[in-house]
Formats: sequence, structure tokens, C-alpha cells
Amino acid sequence: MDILKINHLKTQFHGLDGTAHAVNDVSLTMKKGDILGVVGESGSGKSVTALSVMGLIKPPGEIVSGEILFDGTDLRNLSEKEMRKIRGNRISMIFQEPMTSLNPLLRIRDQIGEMVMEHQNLSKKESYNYCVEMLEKVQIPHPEKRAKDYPHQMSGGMRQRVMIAMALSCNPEILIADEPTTALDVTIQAQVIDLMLNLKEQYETGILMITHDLGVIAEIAKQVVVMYAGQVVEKGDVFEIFDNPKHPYTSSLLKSIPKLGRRTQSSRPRLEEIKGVVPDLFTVRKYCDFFRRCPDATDECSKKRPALVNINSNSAVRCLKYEG
Amino acid sequence: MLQYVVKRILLFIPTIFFISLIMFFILNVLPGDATTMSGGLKRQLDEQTTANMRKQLGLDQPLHIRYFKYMKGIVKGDFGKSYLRNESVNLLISERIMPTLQISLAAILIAVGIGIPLGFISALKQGSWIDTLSMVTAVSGVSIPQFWLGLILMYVFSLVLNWLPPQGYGDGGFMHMIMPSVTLGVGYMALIARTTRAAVIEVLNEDFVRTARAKGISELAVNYRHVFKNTLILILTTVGLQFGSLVGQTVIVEKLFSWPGIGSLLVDSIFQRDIPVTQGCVLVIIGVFLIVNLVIDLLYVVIDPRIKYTESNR
Amino acid sequence: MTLLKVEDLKTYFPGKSSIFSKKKSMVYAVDGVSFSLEQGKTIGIVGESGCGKTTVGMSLLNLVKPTSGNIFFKGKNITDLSKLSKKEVLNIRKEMQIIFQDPYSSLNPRATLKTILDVPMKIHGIPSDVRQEKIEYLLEKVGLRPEHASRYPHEFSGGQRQRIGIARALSLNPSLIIGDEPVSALDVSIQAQIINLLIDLQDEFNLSYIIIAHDLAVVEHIADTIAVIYLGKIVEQANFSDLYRSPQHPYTQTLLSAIPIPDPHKKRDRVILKGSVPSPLNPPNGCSFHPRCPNKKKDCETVEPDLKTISPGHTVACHFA
Amino acid sequence: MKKIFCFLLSSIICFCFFTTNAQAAKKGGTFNFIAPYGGDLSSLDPHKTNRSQDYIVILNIHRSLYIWSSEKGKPVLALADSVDISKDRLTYTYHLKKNIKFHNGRGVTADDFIWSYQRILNPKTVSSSVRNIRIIEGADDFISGKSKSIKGLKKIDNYTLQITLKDVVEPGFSLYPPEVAILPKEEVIKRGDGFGVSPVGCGPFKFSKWVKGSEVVLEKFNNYYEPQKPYLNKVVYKIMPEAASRDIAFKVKELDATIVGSVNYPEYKRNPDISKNMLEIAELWTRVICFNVDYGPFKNKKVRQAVNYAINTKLINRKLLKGKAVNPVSFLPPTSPAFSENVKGYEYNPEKARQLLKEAGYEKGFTFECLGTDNSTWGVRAVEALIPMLRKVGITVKPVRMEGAAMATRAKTGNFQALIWSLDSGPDPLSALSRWKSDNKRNGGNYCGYKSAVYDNYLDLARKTTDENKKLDYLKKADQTFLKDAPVWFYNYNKAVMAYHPWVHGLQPMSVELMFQDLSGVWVDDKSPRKR
Amino acid sequence: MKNSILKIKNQPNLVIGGFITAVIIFMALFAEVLSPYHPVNDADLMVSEEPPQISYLMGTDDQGRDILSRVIYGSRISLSIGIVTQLMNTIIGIIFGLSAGYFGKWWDDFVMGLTNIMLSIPSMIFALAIMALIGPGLINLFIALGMTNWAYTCRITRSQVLFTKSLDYINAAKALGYSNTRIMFTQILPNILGPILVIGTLGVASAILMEASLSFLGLGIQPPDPSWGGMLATAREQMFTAPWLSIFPGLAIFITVLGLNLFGDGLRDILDPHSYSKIK
Repeated sequence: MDILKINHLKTQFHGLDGTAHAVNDVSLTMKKGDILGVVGESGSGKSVTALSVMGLIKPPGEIVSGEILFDGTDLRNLSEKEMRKIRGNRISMIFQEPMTSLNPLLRIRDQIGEMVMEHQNLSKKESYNYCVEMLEKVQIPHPEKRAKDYPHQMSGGMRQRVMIAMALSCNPEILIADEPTTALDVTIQAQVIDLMLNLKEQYETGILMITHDLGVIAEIAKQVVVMYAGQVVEKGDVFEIFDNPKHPYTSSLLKSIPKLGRRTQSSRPRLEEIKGVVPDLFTVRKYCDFFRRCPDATDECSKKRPALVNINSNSAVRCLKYEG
Repeated sequence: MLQYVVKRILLFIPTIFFISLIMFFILNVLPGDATTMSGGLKRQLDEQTTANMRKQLGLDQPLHIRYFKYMKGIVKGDFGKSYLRNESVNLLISERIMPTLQISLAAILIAVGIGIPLGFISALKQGSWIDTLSMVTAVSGVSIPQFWLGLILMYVFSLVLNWLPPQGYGDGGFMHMIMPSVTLGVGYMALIARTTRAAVIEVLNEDFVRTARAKGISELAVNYRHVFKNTLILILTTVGLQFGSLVGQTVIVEKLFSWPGIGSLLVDSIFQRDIPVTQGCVLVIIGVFLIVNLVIDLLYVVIDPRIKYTESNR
Repeated sequence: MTLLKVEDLKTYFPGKSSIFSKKKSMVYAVDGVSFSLEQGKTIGIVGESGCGKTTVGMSLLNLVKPTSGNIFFKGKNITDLSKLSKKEVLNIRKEMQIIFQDPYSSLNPRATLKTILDVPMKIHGIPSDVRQEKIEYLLEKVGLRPEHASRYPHEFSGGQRQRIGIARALSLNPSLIIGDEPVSALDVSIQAQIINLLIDLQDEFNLSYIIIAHDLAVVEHIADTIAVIYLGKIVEQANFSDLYRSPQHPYTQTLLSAIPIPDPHKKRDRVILKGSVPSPLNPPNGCSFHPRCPNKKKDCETVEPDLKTISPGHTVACHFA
Repeated sequence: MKKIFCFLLSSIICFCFFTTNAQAAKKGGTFNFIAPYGGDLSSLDPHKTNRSQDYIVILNIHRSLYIWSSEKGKPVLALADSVDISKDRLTYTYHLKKNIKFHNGRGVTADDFIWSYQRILNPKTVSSSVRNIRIIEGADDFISGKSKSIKGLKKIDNYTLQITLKDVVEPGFSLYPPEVAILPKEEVIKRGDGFGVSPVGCGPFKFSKWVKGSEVVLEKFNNYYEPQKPYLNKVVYKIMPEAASRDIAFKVKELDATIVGSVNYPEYKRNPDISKNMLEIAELWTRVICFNVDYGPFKNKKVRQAVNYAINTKLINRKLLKGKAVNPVSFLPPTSPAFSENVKGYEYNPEKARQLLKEAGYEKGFTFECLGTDNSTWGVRAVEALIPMLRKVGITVKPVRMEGAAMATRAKTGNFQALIWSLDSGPDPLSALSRWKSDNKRNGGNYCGYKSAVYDNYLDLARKTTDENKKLDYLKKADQTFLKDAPVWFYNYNKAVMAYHPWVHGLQPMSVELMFQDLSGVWVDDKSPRKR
Repeated sequence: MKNSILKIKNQPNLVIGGFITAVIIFMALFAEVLSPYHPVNDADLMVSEEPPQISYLMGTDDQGRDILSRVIYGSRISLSIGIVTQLMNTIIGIIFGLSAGYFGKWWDDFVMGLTNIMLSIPSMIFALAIMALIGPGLINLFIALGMTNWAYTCRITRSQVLFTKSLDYINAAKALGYSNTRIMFTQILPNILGPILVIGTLGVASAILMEASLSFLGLGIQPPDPSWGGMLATAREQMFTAPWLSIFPGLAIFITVLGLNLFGDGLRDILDPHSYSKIK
């Protein structure tokens, strides 16, 4: 069953430099209890997609069109009050920066508490107990003591655990994780990923994992969506994406990252470069956004914008090679 | 914590000492002294009396000896004796400090009571006409020369509407306080409104506010628990630092409304070359400023758990 | 030829203190680091945040003052630049350069590209016609166009800025370049460009590099020797392939296993470490890794392990290696 | 019916009685007055202050031997019923009033006079009133400590006091001002320094409270020696240096009477309600620009005269001061007994001014700086008005605004080119003119540094003669000499104006200083908002 | 370039404030051409205190001088008071703040102590004492206001320096052999001028107001030179009987200070890094 289905979402930011087409016709589907990986470089629109789902796009940003079907209802049609009942409760989100994502002036128990009090009608005392319980679940040592701590008394990894505890405290159907490990050290990253996978099993929560790190995606995602310049360029099964990437961007990306153990004493394989830079989001081009950087570009690519073509039931690619 | 307070209070000493040194020498090289002033130009004072007077006031002694004597008094908490009035400076100031604190406090209340909500609403409605309106109001507040504003208030509320007494202390009652406090508070209010607006906008962009929104709690809870509390820290600094300029402005307001505070005493004493009184007033004003800022620093601890005044960090 | 030799380098910072406190706290940022570097070679320094790897780079350049130890550059002791004459200092500055992590903060936003490249050469007394030519040459080398010279940093993308940073480092013809996380702030698709550029330049100018990074994959790709640093100390140092194939220190092992590999088929059993890096303000006694070590023994808590050589060029600081 | 008639009749009678009596002094009520000169009062100890601001209040708490009579234009006896004057006009025997009481209830006797005058002379007191008492013989010996008592001051009995003078002068002029008031010894000693903030006197009102910087409150003294007086129950002096605030306070009836500055004068005049109740008087103050006769151009008499001719003084007084000034003739004002009625002052004649400058060798003009304070009548504002006028004859004047104390220092050391000020020109014409005597230095008040043997001679003659008419004649001649020498620009005599509300009665046109109101005779009728 | 124009266009504060400021500066620069009369020499007591009319658009003052001309010339004096004093404050503040932030150690402690002291003496009172010491006058006003208000600038400069000092390009400059002076003045200073400029515009505004307050106490500039504060202070007693005497200089102060404040706020919105985070 599809718990989340985004159809032709367009989100724009009306800035001083013009309108940024941050999310430009994005469609994706996520099954209940699944892990969907969204991968892309900075500015590819992956975070904006997540915020659009959460209904947290503030002016000057605006969702222009499309629908966000959550469990069958279009979130865009909900009032702010109804949306609030979903946020944190049925869809929750954790962010990239654990250092700044917690209110420095409130104790951990108050920050988790205010959420469960809102959504589960617990009393203050019950919420505190619940908080300790949650902290225990995310493997924070001495949860009773830690619940009374302020964020600044914790390390980054610890704070991200608190964020996860908070996000999971209302047992949501979807957890959106926006680069949850990027700011963490490798050893801590491993801890957090491990924890998320464990909890996913326990809570049967679907995870929308947003990251730029192909390694993380390879490790946890079942389905993968590759985004480039506000659009989905390829989606499919994780094995298919990594073994047999169809879009030139996906394949170049995979070839461009150094891999451990590939270099030998005698030879150093040259990394494949993707030439040029990411296109800006302010102009709407009449040709493929990847055209200027594409190693396989043809003349036709400069004349036409490719559409997302379904290859099979759960994979699709946006490239002229596969059109027609 | 207590240790920190004691340390801070001990740090007042070099500040006060330094300021008293500067003020003493500035004031003592002012052209004219208490004797010329008390003589004035209209009424002639004969030479013998003048000399006699200078001797009595100790003005015939060299500057450094006078300073030494003065500091000796200060250490004992004695600000000396007024040149013109046969009263101790301590007494003079103690009579005048309350009225000044009264209007200063009222002004702060007005400023904070109006300024913070104004800035807050303005920031939440950033870019709307409410924002523009309240900010233009706020900026207008700082753009009017104070005595002009005071006179306009006096004209409107005393002469035309006959609601408020135009001047004076009365019995120190509420009605007499309104106009001086408002005149004093308007500029301060504007400043706080603008600071609040900037601070709120800054806090609104913080990650934790986004987290709070993502939690699905009510907008009121987001604004109060997450935005307002964090804003307060930024506002407090302004309130503290600008307190000094507020006290500076009382000079004008007190003169205008014949308010018997320390500001008008200070102006009188400067013009009359009553140096001990001037010194005393300045030191007391600075003392109040230092204490207010100490209190604000301690308030930080209450509001912000990150700040702990233990030995290592400040 | 040994270009750089570092002996027992220690850099401590005083912790924050007020005038009243008598107790002085110390941050043991770099706590006894030794290595040497041959001309034309690359050493990679790997570690997690807060382990002191950046401070090593800063100490080498004397941007922070080392507390003790010796740094020899081309045989000359450059540990304390303030002891050298102005001219000698300028000469050292010419020889050692640095590339930074953040392409946004590493360029003066108010200076044009031309100024950024021109002024350092001017300071080092290079005549203006030579400078003009050099600027064009450098721009071409790092893949920028001559007309870019009149632009300001904000007009460039992250990758281009990193190229500018490299051009600036090259402008004085240094023999050693320290790269402090040179690619970690860049987008994945840009990283490869910069890595390739660095390698090409090394081949062309026989440069030596010290590459400081947290990403083992990147370091492995560039460096000849890799030093793993934990809490200010080198715990293992080896040739890149030795380190990957037979890591000896438990920390190196966990580090290697923690790196997510972009291949869904390779699901490994990873060693998950407990806790996080302790504060360098108050490092643990004995082996500094012992509070997190999966195979900790009693001795580890009290006895600090020495760096021992287990095979040529492979040293490790563990009691059980 | 009859009852009703009786009632009506009696009420009509009552009504008539009250209305007819309305013009007779009524008792009770509070009078809100002002202390407008500068900031807070400094002391209510009459011997220890010399500020007009303090005297305004002091003169209603304390009493001196004489008091200024606005009707007679000179001092009259206050604390004595009569005085016997010896033939040589040096010995005065005063028969003191027997019913004078201090506010503490003790009766005033001759001893109190002697003690008070000794206190003034005592160097430890540091009184600025010393010069007033110095007219008594033996004062100098007392000051220097040569004598333990003042020789010329003798107690005949409890109610008879004999004063012997050093020279033939009118003692009233020296002994009327509030600064030589009679004080109760025991209270002064008991209160020490505190006497200045809670004084005890023998005047019509006793001290009640002083809200520092805001107001002073006096209460009626029931045992005041003048029968029936004072009428008022309470007097409140509001300390209000700010004219704009005074204006509003008066209009909202917060003040019963106020001093009117030139700026508001025409408006008050125009207002029919207010103009009926205004008191105007030419005060004994002459406003002048003192030329420093040691400064280059001003050494020459012709230059000084030229300046006087070049300025349209009447225009300035009419337009800038809006008529709130009396056009000048010479130094002494019309209210002075020695005023020269038939003499004409300098008229506006730029031609003549140019002529004189040419004769003096300043054909091309010159530049001078004129110091002045912030005062709106006799400060730099007046100097500004001279700029275009003097420009026409080639003279450039640069106003330099200074703050009072700083200017006083420069005036007394002669470190200036010219300065504008208001100088006392009365009530005693002899002492007023003595200011400009050659032997008086700048720090004694001769700011111009004026020196004229002719002038000195006339004054000496005036001092020596016992014939009142001759004396006035010499003084007039001296005044005219001064006019001709023109060491000053004659600007105006002050016209002091006080406005009061219609319910106020009994304010006096005091030519010495309009604010020096003896409130013992002032009363308010029922229309006063503060009548209770 | 296009970017910055767009940014400015979207800042009504900046546009309005900038426009007002520009008009005032224009007035000050071309006072001779713009004003119908000379502000001092064309006094004529015969026409004193005339209400506004065709020949005197803003009426005349008590000395019979054209108020319009005086307001125009007054812009020159009031603006120069604001600009010169703030320039002095800024220079003092920058020198202290830059060196304190850059060199740190005891010098930093000393400078911070000094700013604490300066902040604790209300600048109004400090200026009052200094003006009483040296007397009224334009130059004296420059000194009194220009030496008392630098603590803010100093603090802001210092904190900006501390932030900028930690940026990599400063380290790069050191590594390239730049001298300390060169780093301070070419690498740090240009990059922290934004916030200093914001403080500066607000400081100009407050100096103009301060001059008005000092004029109220009789310590403004020397007559007959026209300054708005002085004109307003002189006219305060006739505020309601001859309103044109005070309204026009009062409005001039109000509009100028408002303009400068709006300009400063607008600048802050553009230059403050926090406003960038909004776009990001």
C-alpha cells in the first residue's frame, strides 16, 4: 500500500533573484513501512520536497501545484489545524543539524513532552515518564538524568538520538530524515544509522531518507529516487540503481566517487569527473538540465526536455535515450 | 554564582575609580568655579568674600590633594559636601534618586510593554502592512527630539484636554508621572521594538523553530516557548546597554517637567560648578547602570541554561 | 629527500578562563605527533572531528604556535617562526601553502580574483609583469578562464572557488601544500574534479601534500602514507594499501568498517563503537581509545601504548597489535 | 409667608454683604507661584545665598530691618516703628516693633539684630551680604578680628537699636534686601547646616516643605506682626526654569501668577482675559553690551559712539523684544531718582556712525566678538539682531554663546572684547553708578574697564554732599558723562511683566525685581481653584 | 549587480530612507543655490515672525530671517554634526575594536574595560560635561559628541573581527606572508564595514537629536549659524503661538532622522548575514 504519493509537486521560492524552481514536477511513491532513499546534490530539491510534505514551506516559498497524498488524503487540502494533527504525530521529521535543531532553553523532557502532550493528551507528568522511556529506546545512557538535561549538555550524536526519540515518540507512519548523519562523525553516523534501522523494525515506520551520500543510501534504502535540479531523474530498486544505472547522471556520479580498496600500489584509477557545475534553478530551460554536463549528450538533448519514462513498475528514468 | 556576583561587584571598583578620576579632572578644569557662579555677574561679590569662600571650599588647595581627599571620602561612602548648598551630597542625591528611578522604571515598563509586542507582531507579520505601520511608528518614536515631544504632550494633554498636570512632582502620584515617563519611554520603546523585530526574525530562522513547527504543536506554543524565550536573551542586552542612554535623557525630561530627579540636579550642578554634586550624581548614575546590567546578566542565567557564571566562562 | 620532519609535535591551548580563576585548563589538541614527508609524496591524516588533525596543519604553518616538539623543513627548524628573521619567515611562507575546507570562507569576499592572486606575489617581491603572466598561467592550470580574473568570489561556484584556493596556494611555487579537508565541503559531482586536479598538479610540479580529511576513501585515493589520528595522537600509520588491507589498531578497524560503501551488495558486519570522542580538555588516562575500545584490557586504562613498528613503514600504538 | 419673606430678605442682605465685601481682602487659599530663575533653590538661609532664585522665597519667610516699598520706590522701615536720625546723618536710632515673633514663638529683640549682623560679617559664615553690613562703623575691625563686637551697632534696650554709619549713606538701601534678614540665634545654632533647608524666620510665612527640584511650600504664620496679614494659608513656589512649561502651567491655572517673557508678551497682551491682569514695571536693570575699552577699536570713544548710532535700538526693543523693554537713555533707568529726564540717548543714525568710524580710522570697519549667555532677552539672541545693522557700517560682530559660569570668569578677568549682560542700576543710584568708577576693577563689576576722571569726580562730589538735590544733580551729570563716553551699547531697561489670574489681588509692581513679591498682602478670592 | 539592484528594490525602508537622505545631502550641498535668502545676513527685523507666505514660504523667525533658507542651510550644519561626529566615533571605534579583536590579550581586556566604562556613562551626560567645559560651538560639539559614542562601534567591530579572524582566508593570508597591518586593513576591515555602516547611519541620526537636546540646554552651536536643533530650541516657547518657528526645523529633524533610521534599518536587512539565511 502506498502511504505517501507525491504527484507532480512544484514548489517555488520567490526570491530577490527571481523565482527559484526548487522542486519542479516531482512525483514519487513510498510504500508503508518502506525505506525510500532520496539522493541528490545540494540544490537538487530533496529537502524542499520533504518540507513540502510537512507543510512547512513558508513565504517566500510556495507550493505551486501538485498533490501530496498521505494515506489517501491530499495534505495540501488540509487546514493548518488539521495539518498540525498530522505533523509530528503521523509524519515526523529529523533534521541535519543536531546542534541547532533543539531549543537551547528547554530541557529535553519538555521538548519531547510538549509534543506528546499535544498529540496524545498526556499530562505533564506522564509526558515526562514517556520521555524517559523514549530516551531509553534510542539507547541514551541514564535516560532519567538525561531527560532533565539541556541540549548543550549533550554531544552531537546524543542530540541526534534525542531528535530521533522525539520524532518517533508519537509512533508516526512516516519518518522523514533529512541528512540525519551528514553532520556526524563516521563512527557516530554508523551508530545512528544502526539505531534508525532497529527502530524501523520495531515501529514499522516508513523512512524517507534524504541524503547526498550514496554509501548511506546503498546501505539502508530499498527504493531510491535520484534528484537533479529539482527533478527526479531516475528512480528504482536500490540494486538496479547501483548495478545498472540508467541515467547518465546516476552512472557518472557512481563512477566519480573514490572507493576504498580500489587503488593498488602500482596504479591509481582516475576518478571520472562530471564536468561543469550544477545548473541554476532560476531559469526554465528548453533542454535537458543535465545536457551541458552529460557525457552521452546528443544534439537532440539540446532541443528537448526529457520526460520521466517508466521502465517497469517501480523504476523510471528521465532521459531521451529511453524516450520514444 | 554568588562568587560571580561578588567578583562582578569588585570589578565595579576600578570602573568607578577610573570614571571618578576622569570626571574630577574634567570638572575641575572647567572655566569658572563655584565662587564665580554664586557671585554671578549681576550681583557683585567682593574679593575678600570670594577668597574666603574658596578657602572654605578647599578650592585653594592643589588639584591632586583635593582629589585625594575626595577619594578618601568616597571610600567611606561620603560624596562630600555641596559647594552651594550647605548639605551633604549624599543627602541631596538620596532625595533625588527616587523620582528618577520612578520615571525611568515607568519608562522601561512602557517601552518593554509596548515595544516588545509591537516588535513581535511586526516580525511575525514581516512584510505586511502591520509590519510597516508598526515599524514606521517605532522609528518615528526615535526621530522626535525629546523636548519637542514633551511640549506637544504637555500642550495636548494639559492645555487642550486638561487631563494631566503639566509639570511637577505633586505627591509623586501616578498622574504627575505619566507625561515624563511617556516622553522618556517613547524613544526607548522604539528601540526595543526594532531590536525585538530583528531578534524575532533571527530566531524564526533558527533550526529549532522549524523543529518545533514539525512537532505539530500550536502556533502559540511555538511563538511563546520557542521564539519568544530565545528572543528575550537578545532583547535583554539592548535593554541593559540602553539603560544608560535612558538615564542620560532624564536630564532633558526632568528639566522640562520640573521633575525633581537626579538628572535636573546634575544639570544644575554642572551649570553652577557644584563639583561634588556633579561627581556624586555621575557616580550614582553609573552605579545604577552597573547594577542594572549585573541584574540583567543574572537574568540570563535564569533564562538561558547555557550560561553559568562559574569560574571558567563568562 | 626528506622535505618535512615533524618530531613529537605538541600544541596545547589554554582553556577559557577568567582573570580570577587560578586553575588553568588545557586543551590537548595535538599531543605528540611525529612523521616525515618525502618530496613529491603525500601523507594523509585521518580522524574524526575534534581529534586535532586541523591543528596539526595549523601548527606546521605556525598559524598556531606549537607548544613543544620540532618541525624541520628542508632541514631547517621552523618550529617557532618568531625566532627567524623577517626574510626567512617570508621564505618559509613561500614554500608551504594551505588549501582550506570551506570554499566560501577561505576567500576574501571583497577582493577580486586578480587581487587574491596578485597581492601575495607582490608581497614576495615578484615584479609586476611576471605576476601578470603568472596569474594567467595559474588560472589556466586550475581550469579557470582569464576573464575570471576581474570577478569576485561570490560570482563563482563552490568548486570554482576551491580551484581559486588552489591557484592561490600555487602562486608562490611552494614545495608543500597542506590540504585541510580540501573536498569535503564540495558536492559529490565536484569532488572528483578537485581530487583529479590535485593529483595532476602534484605530478606536474613534484609537489608534496599533507591531506587532512575525515573521509578515508578520499585519503586512500590521494595519499601514499596514511596516519590515523585519535585525540591528538597518531594511533596508526602505514602505507595506504597496508592500512586498508591489514588495519592493526581497533580504532582504524572500526573507522574502516563504519564507512558506508556505495554498493548495496556489500552488507558487512560493522563494528559499532560506543560513545563519542572524549573531550581533549580532559583526555582519558592510559590508551586514549580505551573507553570506546571493543577489545579493551585492564592495562589499557593505565598504560599508554607506544608507537611500535610492526612492518616497514607500518606503525601502530596498541598493546595488542 | 412672613417667614419666607424674612428668609428672602436675609439672604439678599447676606448676598449684598458678600458681594460688597468681595473687594476687601479675603483670608485663606493657596497661592501657586513660581521660582523661574535657573534650577533648584540652593539655600533658604538668607545669609548664605546670593541667588535671586532663593530670595524670591526667602523674602516671605524672613524679614529685614527695612523693606522695599513699591509705592514709594524706596526702602521703608519694616521691623521698626520709627527711626531717629542724628544731624550728621550718621547715627540712626531704631524703635523696634514689640510684637515681632519668630516662627518658633520667641519675640524679636535688638539682640537678634546684633547677632544676625555679626553672623553676616563673621568670615566663617562666608556670606555674600558682607558688603551690606559694611556700611556700619567698625564692621571691618570685626571682620579682621580686631574687635569682638561691631562698634557702630548698639543695643539701647530690648526694643531700641542704634546704628552708626561709616559714611553718609541711606542705610535703607543696604538693610532692606532679604540677604540681611534677622534670624533667631538659637534655631540657627541648633540646626547648623540644616538651617538652609528648614529655615525659621519672622516673616509672614513659615517654612513647610521643600521637594527638592520641584517646589517649596510655605504656610501662614499666625503670629505675624502685621495685623490681619498674611491672608493666604499656603504658598507654593514651583521651581520652573523652562518658560515653555510655565506658559502651559499658567494657562491651565496650575499657577496663579507667572513672569512673562518677551516671547509670550504680545500673546498675553492680545488675550483679553489675561491682559487685564498684567503687572508691568520698568525694573532697575539696565541691559548693555559692555565694550572692553582695552580692546583695539573700543579704545576710541568715537567707535563706541558709532556702534550706538549704528544700531536701531528701538526697533530691536519693539520687534525682537516685542515691546517688553523700555528704550534706553543712559545707564540709570526712569525709575531711578537720578534719571536724566531731559537728556536724549543715542538715536539710530547710520550716517553719523559711518562718519564717526571714519574719524576714528575705522572706515573699513572691524570685527569683534561679543560674549553672551543663552538668555532670550539679554543673551546672544540680542547680539544676533545686531549683525545686519552693524554690517551696514562695516562692523562684523560675532556672537559667542557661553554658559554663565564660564562667561563670568572671562568677564572678571577682562578676557573678552565685548559682552552682553543685564546690570543692576538701582535702587540706590550712587551705588549703581559706583560700578563704573575707575578704582573699581573688572572683578568688582566694572567689566568695561571704564576710566574717567570726570566721572569719578562727580561721584565723589555726590558721595560727600548732604544735600539730596545736589547729590542727585551730580549723579545725573555722572550718568550723562557715562552716556557720552559710551563704554557700553545702551540696549534697554527691563520691563518686567507678570501675569496673574483674575482671582489674585495685591501683587506689587516691584521695580527692584518683579519676582521679589512680598506675599503678605496678597489674597485670592473665591474664584480661585485653590480657595478652600 | 543586477542582484544588488533587485535587493535594494525590495527594501522599501532602504529606498525611502535613502531617498530622504539623498535629498537632505543635496540640500546641504547646494544650500546657496536652493535658499532664497542668506540665512544670517538677510535678516530684517521689520519682517520678524511673519507667518508663511509667498515671499517667505516657511515664514520668518524672531530676527526676521527666512526660515526656509535657515532650514536649508541648517541641513548643512546638522548633517555635518551628524556625519563628522559619527565619523570620529567610527574611526575611534574601528581603531580600538580592530586592534583589540585582532591582537587580543591584555590590549583586548583594556579596550573592553574602556568600552564598559564608556557605555556606563550616558553619552548625553558626558557630552554635557564636555560642552560645559569647552563651551558651545560647532567644533566643540564635534569633539563632545565625537568622542563619547564610540563604544558601540568598538564593540561591534571587535565582535566582527573576532568572527572574521576565524575565517580561513585570514589564515590563508597569514600563510601567504601578509603582515598584520595588511591583514587588518585590507582583509578584515573591508569585510566588516557593513555592520559598522549600519551603526554609523543610526549614529548620525542620534547625533542630530543629541545636538537638539544640547541646544535645549543652551549648549548647541554658536548663533547665528542655523542648526535645526538650535532653531527648534529657540522657538520652543512659541511653539503654539507662532508654530511655524518650530514646526519646520522640527519636521526637518524628524524627517532626516527618520530617513537615516529607515536607511540604516534597510542597510541592516541587506548587509546582515541573517537576512541571507532567509534566501538560502
